[in-house]
Amino acid sequence: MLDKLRIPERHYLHEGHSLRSWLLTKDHKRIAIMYLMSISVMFFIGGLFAVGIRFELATPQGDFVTADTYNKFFTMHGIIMVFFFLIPSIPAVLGNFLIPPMIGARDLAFPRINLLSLYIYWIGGIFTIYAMITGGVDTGWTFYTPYSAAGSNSHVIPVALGIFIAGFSSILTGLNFIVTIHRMRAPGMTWFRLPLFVWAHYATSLVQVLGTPVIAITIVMLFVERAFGFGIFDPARGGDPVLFQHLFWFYSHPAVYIMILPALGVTSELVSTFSKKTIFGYSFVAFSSLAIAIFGFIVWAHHMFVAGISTYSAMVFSFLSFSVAIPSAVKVFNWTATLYKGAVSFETPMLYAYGFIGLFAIGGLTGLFLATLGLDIHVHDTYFVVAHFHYIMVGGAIMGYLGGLHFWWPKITGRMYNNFFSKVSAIMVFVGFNITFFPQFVVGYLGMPRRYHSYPDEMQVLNVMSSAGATVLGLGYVLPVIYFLLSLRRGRVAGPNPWGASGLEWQTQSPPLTENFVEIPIVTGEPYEYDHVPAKESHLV
Amino acid sequence: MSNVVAHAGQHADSPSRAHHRALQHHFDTMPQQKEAAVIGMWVFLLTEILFFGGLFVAYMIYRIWYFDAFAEASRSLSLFWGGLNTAVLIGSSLTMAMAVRGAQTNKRKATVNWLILTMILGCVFLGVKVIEYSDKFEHHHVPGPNFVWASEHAAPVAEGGAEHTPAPEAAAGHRKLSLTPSQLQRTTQIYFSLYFTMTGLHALHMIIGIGLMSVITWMAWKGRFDEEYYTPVELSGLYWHFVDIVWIFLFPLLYLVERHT
Amino acid sequence: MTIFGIPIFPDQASTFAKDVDTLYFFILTVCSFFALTVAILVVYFGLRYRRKREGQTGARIEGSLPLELMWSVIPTVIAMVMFGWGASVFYHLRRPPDDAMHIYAVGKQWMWKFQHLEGQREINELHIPAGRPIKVTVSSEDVLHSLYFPSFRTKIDAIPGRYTELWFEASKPGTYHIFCAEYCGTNHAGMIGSVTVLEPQAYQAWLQGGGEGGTMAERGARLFEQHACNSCHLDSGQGRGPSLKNIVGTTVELTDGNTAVVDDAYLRESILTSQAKIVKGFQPLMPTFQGLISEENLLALIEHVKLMSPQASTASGQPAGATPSPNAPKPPARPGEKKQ
Amino acid sequence: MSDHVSPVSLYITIFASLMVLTAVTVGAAFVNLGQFNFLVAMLVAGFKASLVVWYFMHMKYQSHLTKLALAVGLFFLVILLGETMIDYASKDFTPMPPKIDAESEIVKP
Repeated sequence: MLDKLRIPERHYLHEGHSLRSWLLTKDHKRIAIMYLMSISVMFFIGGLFAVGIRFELATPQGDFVTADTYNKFFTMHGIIMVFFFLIPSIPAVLGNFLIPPMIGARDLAFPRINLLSLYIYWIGGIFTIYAMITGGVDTGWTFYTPYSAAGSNSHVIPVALGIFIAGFSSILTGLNFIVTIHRMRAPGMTWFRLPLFVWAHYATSLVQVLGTPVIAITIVMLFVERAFGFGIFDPARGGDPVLFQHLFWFYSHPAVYIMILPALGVTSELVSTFSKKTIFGYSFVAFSSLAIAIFGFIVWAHHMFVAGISTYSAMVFSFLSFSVAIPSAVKVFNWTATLYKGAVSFETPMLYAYGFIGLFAIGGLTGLFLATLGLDIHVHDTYFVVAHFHYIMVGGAIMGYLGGLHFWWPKITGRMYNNFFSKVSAIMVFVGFNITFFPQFVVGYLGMPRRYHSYPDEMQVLNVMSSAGATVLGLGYVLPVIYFLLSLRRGRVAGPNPWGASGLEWQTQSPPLTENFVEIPIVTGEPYEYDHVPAKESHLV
Repeated sequence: MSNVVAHAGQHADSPSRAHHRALQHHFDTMPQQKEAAVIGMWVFLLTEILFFGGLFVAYMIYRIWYFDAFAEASRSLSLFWGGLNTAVLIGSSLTMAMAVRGAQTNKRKATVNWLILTMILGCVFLGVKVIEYSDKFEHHHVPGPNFVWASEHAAPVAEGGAEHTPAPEAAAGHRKLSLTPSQLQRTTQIYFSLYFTMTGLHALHMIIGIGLMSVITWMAWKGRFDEEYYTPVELSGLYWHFVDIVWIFLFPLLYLVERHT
Repeated sequence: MTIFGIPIFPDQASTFAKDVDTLYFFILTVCSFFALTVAILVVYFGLRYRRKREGQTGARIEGSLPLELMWSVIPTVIAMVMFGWGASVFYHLRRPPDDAMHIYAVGKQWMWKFQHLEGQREINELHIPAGRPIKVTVSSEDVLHSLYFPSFRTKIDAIPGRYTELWFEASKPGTYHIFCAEYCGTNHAGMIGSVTVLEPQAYQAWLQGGGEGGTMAERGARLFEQHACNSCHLDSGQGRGPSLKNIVGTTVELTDGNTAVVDDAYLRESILTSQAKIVKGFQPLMPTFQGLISEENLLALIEHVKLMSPQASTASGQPAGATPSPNAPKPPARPGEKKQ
Repeated sequence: MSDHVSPVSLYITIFASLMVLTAVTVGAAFVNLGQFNFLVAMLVAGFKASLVVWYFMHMKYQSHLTKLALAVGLFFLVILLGETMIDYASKDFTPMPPKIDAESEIVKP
């Protein structure tokens, strides 16, 4: 008979219930929870715009909303999803919560800066939501000049300010992680005993710290040009709009690696835990995260092959862009090899990991189409590109985020969510996603351009399929909110290690103490040792 | 990379260690805390390097494309004020270094005095910038609709057919231009846009630096630092030296584009 | 190609559409192969090594260097093949043949303005002959646009203040879409049009019909007089400006010693910024016409000057069978048209 | 135990050399070196910056990690500058700023 598991008396959620104790906390776990709530709200708002877009595209004529409103829909969908959900999602929630316990530290290196990063995120969010409510912005999330500088008469400056501020929140999170991983590991926790989740976040922090300032300066230049009439990108005064694209994409391509790298880290953890087998080729998977982060910085102009850059530089960037595909392929092959001769169980997190591997593989491979010069001329700025980055962002980053949330939810709250409905939601998300975005590859190659609210009639069937899939996907996302909230009250007590995982964070109580460990552990074993771990899966049916 | 976590199993509450009041609970020893703070500051300075780096990229490209406009506009800046500002800022770097040294050697009064001297030099720098900016406003050299650029090459702009006056042959000693007066009128605006963005951003960083230092001075006055805990002084010093380095690059780029005629 | 009436593949209406599509199918097959292998392996391993009893752990396999090298080197090789093939198709797409027919496209907020050499101007409509390489020089008057012919598999951004160009050779007569692929504001979705590919004869018939305001070269000649260019640029060369007869394609000696080839860019520069390059032996007297001449008139003037040097005009793509314009000076010999 | 305290004389010499180098860079600007003017200005500025970093910012006594961090930052700055230059160097085009205003034919939107 399983001894009755009880939620421990003292843990970080019982350290004070007043609003003050939450808003002025220095505990990285509470900050992670507040981030979780904030980005879920942002995800919901971004999702609303996505629904608006899919309704509009159900009919060839643009008759659901006016053209201007549709432009604001896809712009706000892009801005909120990219800057306010995808970039902070895994690092700020799962990274904040788990990196200290995973490396055996009591907290991040700079707790106050961590709280400051949350407040900066809120201020940036408020600016953007204010601009959205009072009129929105219609320049697309890429803000290309000269339209964003002179052509558009929407709220470009408030939204640009919101992104500028939110960028610092990302920088501070990255800075915190780098110093913590370097200087606050428990004794014995060498670099090659770090969990791959930590490696992925180290690579992400490198990109956050080195990339975000460049978009900050690009926004400053856009701001001075639009507000004071300076002429940096103004073609009438000799300025060059292509220079804006260079500076913008120098950050924005590495930004897509900020979004996907943490999900790669989560998937490495899930695959290893649920096949009860050490990850295959640990050092290769670890270094491939670093390789993706570094190569991510040298390839940005594959977004500009048709933007008038020279033929020679297009070839250079196309050649370099293929270098980024190799580490991603190495990761996918290593996960597949991990499953070989493992003891694979199909819990909900593992379903999300499976979904991730499938969709990330398709997303990554379609990246090869876009890096190939001859094809990019045809498919650039069409729905082929939209499908590609949604496969990476929604199929990869969000599946990884949900997988990680389902995996560490027992550790965060101490309770287990409903097993059946969580599996249903995983399958719904996977199926809904594919129906939504696979037709977009086809309609993209047909030539349907991006950001169109009306399209030729012959493309209607594919768009209607996509809109239908979007509803299934939307429902698939609502389900987790329900059973996660229900689990807070009626969920089974999960105990310290419900999945029999091998990480350091699973050896503390759940929910953990404020200072994570009573006694800082001395690490001796390899990162993914499952033999000695008490495989007490209390809920295995 | 040496990752020696100077830790050796100590715990915050072990009696043997004299526990410094400024040691935070999640660090084990003061050197670990200080080194983490310094690394954190340097990582932040990385972001500042890339922040100004974006502006340098724009400057480099437009300098190559419109070298004549850059050369001519750069000559319109007064070398005296620029040179004086550089000297003032290097001086303030020295006083800042002395202030950090004062904090290291636990001399409270010296630290406060040096910090105040640094702030004064900072204000002098900003004063000189105000003088230069006002001169720009007078000559309508601020980019925008009412920007006027009387090219020193163009013959005095006669009424009406300004365009049709015969192209100015090279003024004494100046080399042949590749841009016409009307193009100069437009592309010098790019120079001045970059000039105001770069120096404006630098001045903004100076103001933040001076604000930061006034807080540090107050803390030093309260005696919060000693030779074991002077990290805030060290970090504001790092920040101030960085702002000085940015000016060390800005000065030749903006003022000395082409001074030899 | 359509399935149940749904078009799932665009028409191949230009000569290199086939090359782009073969490249597409090559990468599609390679990627599908890898995606399927991973999917099958993942599902098979998952089911085959299902956890049977509680507490069962996987085999202790750390990794294997040869396997890692294999799936690093092989994808790199495949990637290089894709890059090489893609780069060669791209190089072909981005180098217009010399004898291409010239069309000018100017993107303006939410319309495409096309202009043929013969003077025809079309908005959001384009009529072109099949079987001839056509070079479209693209520019924009306000914000970024992107001229996109999906059926020809090519697009190029229209950047204000600059000329970019694309080329294609329409192979299949019919009507195909024109899109604007770079977001340009409120009615970006309305900035579409249709390109009609006609048989050469039908194109000639269309040419006769349209073409208001005479050919471009005729308008050029009128502008030549209107701006008093002929007061300095005498054919005899004794005027204050160099003679423009037969100078297109030649290299001229400049006052500051180096030389310049007289081509479109040189002519355009000499008109807009006349001080930049002065031919040896002449004073820099020519005023600049910057802002006094619109883009269309500028192009017409350049065409006129090119007509004044017939033997070089074939290189600049004289359209097949252009009707000799009545009042322009009759070029002595009509070069033999390029037979299709 | 506190970090390395540098002697005052060191700071004075560094300050003096920085002032001399400023004079050098201003002087060099008045000499017509053609293309190399810019290179000389950047070398002098780079040397001055490294003096400030090495001595004033105590980089000399910091851990390897701090030195590595600065190197990584400069490396990515070089990537940003270098790869943008690859494009602009291979583009044989200087945009001719057409005069777009009310009178000219190319009318603003």
